[in-house]
Amino acid sequence: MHIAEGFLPPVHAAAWTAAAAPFVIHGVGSLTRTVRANPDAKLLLGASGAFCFVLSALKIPSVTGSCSHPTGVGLGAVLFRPPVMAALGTVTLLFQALLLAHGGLTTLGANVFSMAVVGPWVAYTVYRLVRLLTASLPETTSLGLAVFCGTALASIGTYSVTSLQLALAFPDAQSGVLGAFAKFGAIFSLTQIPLAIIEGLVTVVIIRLLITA
Amino acid sequence: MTSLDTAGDGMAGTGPVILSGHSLRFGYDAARSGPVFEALDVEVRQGEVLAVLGPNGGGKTTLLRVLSGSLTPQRGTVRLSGAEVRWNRRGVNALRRSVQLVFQDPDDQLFSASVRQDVSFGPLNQGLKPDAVRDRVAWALEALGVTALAEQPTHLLSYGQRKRVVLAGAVAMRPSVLVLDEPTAGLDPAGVESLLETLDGLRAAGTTLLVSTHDVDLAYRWADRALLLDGEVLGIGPVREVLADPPLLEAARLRPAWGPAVGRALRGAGLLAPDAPDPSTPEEVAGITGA
Amino acid sequence: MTSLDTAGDGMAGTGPVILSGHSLRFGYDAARSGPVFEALDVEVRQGEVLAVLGPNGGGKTTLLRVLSGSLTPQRGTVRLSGAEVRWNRRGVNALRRSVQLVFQDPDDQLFSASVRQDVSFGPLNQGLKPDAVRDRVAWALEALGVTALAEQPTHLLSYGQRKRVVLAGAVAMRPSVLVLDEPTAGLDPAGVESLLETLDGLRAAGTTLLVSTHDVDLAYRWADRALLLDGEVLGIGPVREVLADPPLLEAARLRPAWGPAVGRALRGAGLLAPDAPDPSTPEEVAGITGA
Amino acid sequence: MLPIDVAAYRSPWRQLHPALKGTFCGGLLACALLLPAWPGAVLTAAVALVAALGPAGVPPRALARAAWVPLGFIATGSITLLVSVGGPDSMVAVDPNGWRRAAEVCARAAAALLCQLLFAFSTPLAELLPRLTRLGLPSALVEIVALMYRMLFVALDTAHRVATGQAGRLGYASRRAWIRSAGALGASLFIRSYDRARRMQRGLECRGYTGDLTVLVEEIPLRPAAVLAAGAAPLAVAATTISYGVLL
Repeated sequence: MHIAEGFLPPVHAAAWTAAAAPFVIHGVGSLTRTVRANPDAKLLLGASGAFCFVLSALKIPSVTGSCSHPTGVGLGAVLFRPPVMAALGTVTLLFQALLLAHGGLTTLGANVFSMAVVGPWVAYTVYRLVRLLTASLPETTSLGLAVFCGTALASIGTYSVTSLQLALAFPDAQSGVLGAFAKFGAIFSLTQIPLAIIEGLVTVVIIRLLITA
Repeated sequence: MTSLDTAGDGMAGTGPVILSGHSLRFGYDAARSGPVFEALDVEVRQGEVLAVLGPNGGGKTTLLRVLSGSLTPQRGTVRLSGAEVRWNRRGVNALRRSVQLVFQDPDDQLFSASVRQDVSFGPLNQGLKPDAVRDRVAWALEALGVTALAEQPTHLLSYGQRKRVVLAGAVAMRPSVLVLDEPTAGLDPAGVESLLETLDGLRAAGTTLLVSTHDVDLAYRWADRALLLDGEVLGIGPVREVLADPPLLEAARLRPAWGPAVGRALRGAGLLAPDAPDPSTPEEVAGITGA
Repeated sequence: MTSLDTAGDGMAGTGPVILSGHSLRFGYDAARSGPVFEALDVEVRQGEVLAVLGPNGGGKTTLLRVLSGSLTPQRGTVRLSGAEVRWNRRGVNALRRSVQLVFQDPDDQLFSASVRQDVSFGPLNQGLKPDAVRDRVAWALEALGVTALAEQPTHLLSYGQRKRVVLAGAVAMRPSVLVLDEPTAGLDPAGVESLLETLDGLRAAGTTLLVSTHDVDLAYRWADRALLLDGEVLGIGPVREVLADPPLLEAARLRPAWGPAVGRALRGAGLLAPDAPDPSTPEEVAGITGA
Repeated sequence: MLPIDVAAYRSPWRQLHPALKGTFCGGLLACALLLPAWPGAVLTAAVALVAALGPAGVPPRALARAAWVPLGFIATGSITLLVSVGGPDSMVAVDPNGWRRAAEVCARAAAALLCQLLFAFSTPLAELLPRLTRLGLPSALVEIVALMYRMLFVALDTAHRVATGQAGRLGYASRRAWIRSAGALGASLFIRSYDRARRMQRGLECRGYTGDLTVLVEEIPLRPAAVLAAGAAPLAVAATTISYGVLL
């Protein structure tokens, strides 16, 4: 779910940009270090980034009316780890803003924070945690559960952060930020919760195919 | 080779119409360059091999995609066995059940871990029971001669093997029309011959084949009828008429075929009876002249 | 077409050896299926078009990659203008400067979104100054007839256009040998003709061409010499010898060429002088017989 | 393939220096966000729209289609401003000031969106990305970003064909099949992306690649007068809006 250009007041846009910046700078740093150590990684990173973009551009025909979807955040985090995902995700979001008009330029920071920082970290943490907790289960079950929970919760985490960003910008006249968070959360949950579940299932299929390939 | 046999049957290319397009229009990006074709009519007849030839950008692939339900025409109708296709989900799925499109690049249609899984994809989506799916897969692998590859991972197969597996995946859905986009592209000459033999087997079992190709000589010796396409239908009819017409071929930006040219020369020299068919391969030339 | 002219010069295929491989061995994965070839010898002569033909898996692409420095042979040596190539970074770079390999799939070699920028990549890697690079780019775009595409983004080009841009990228490095893997694959007949004309232009300017293809008739009419390859060299020599030998072609799992078969038939009928060359196109057949 | 991208290469403004378009669109964007919504946002929107449909040659239909999704977000988001929750009287109540707030947000966001679209529709990324090094970004990053841009079209094309092939085999005919197909598409795309990277590595090595993807980027002259001219429109919008407020 991308916050459109101009929807956030300038102060909020600037604040979220500042909040996302350290993560992105750290991600870019680790990216350039990787490339310096191994110049051949450049093409692989380019391909990974292109893969992230295309994955996020896949249409989900069964869910209509959704603004957009963070498909790939969870998968990207598991495959590439959160720091690299912060960098690749930022570029993906920039491309989405300029090539698809999904998300804006002044709201890039806010979108990066929810989709390229919080989403990947939630996915990665949940994935690791579930792997630890289910270590006694059969490998495929454990992996499937971890991937599903990681991706679905990353998707929900992303959308919760977006709702929070909107709530902070537009607090409710009566109940303030908390009420606004409930309002935004409720209205977007209609599309985002089914989307999170579908994304979790699809990602499980992807990972299963990748480990057998 | 086979075209001689089937022409002898007097059947191919004269059967009832199984798939047809009427006044079809399609354009990818209206602003840039106009439609690929406008008001196109085409009929595919039961049991025939219809070859589609023409320059790149002339609309071959687009036509194949429209007729197989992978693109919706912007105007005009497609009829399957006489019934008009409705472009809603149900109508398109019904068309796809009967008309299967196989792309040029096999990698675009292989996405499962093993050959068997990949071939079972279509039958599973048709809602068949596991037993029926198993039978279909075994039958399709057999028909394409790739039973031995069933448990192989798809990415370890050679190009020719992948082409066959993709064909098996389409054949497993038991389509009445098989639409093949450049099936021989990238194959070596031996691979081409062996694929043509396999396709002849499918055709003998009743499958209609709609095939695009750049190879005029191949179309001449293998197809029943040819369609010359360059934004519009420049010619359609038996290969021995359409592909023996150098000005027509030139209009479709194709090279002339060897067979008719050599046939004319040999007839002129009295080596070939006036009503004998043109040679369709260099071997036949050697056979005729005893050289 | 051109092979007639150049054969008339008595030059092509008889010049000094510019690039050669001696006792070459290469295998991708020794465990799986043994080497692609072992103890292979090949010589490419200055100014000629040498066509490499053979079945898929016979080692065509592997040979082209070894000779152009994209693979290191596991045994044997490669010589450029007589000097042995050393397989260290410096030696390989020197080989790549003189011998440019163009892959079959243009998307494997186009990395920049702008045509002009992409073509500038090779000359920049050669260490040229910006002004010299600019001249090289302009010249290469002109030589490939794609000057009009210079400002186009690569992803909006057609397949044929991308093939030409990749060629321009190689030509901009002014290699003495251009190695082309299936340059005509995927092109329509008109595209093939126009590419051959362009390549003839490069050749007239002194570039040696080493080309793999599946198309026996194309090799017959366009190349000077042919190499038949199937794990070993089955034959190498002037196309009018190697490709006019049906048993040899069959050993390389290739189809016979039309030209020699028709030539033999016409000579037998007295329509062609015993020492006249075989026709190399259907048009020539029509010209000979006046049909 | 991507309508905005295709249109950008055909725009009459394509040849202009990206900095000029950045000044013009960025200035207008600042107007939309910082000035009083009335009449600032409306004026900004008008200027951006006239520029887009006039000199920048943006096809109206493509513009409308691109604006559709973000406008949907703006509308959905604004609806929540109409009501307030958790008040003393009832759980959900109509916010008396809601209409004004929603209209203001809609106006600002729509105007800002037009500025973004104007820039995107007239600035091809092929001309923008190689110049990002001038902004002080590390060249390795810029090269990766440019590679991503090139490779995403190859990957997009692949994804499109794989999905078409799957649909032909009824891969999207039911929800169950849909999940199976989408997963298989993602996996196959991942494998093919990596394969593509390896093949490109080989292909570029033949062209002398040793780790740097340096290309010759032609300078476009940037005249100070042109920058001033590009900045004039946003300044005029700002001046008009402020004087409107003062005069009222």
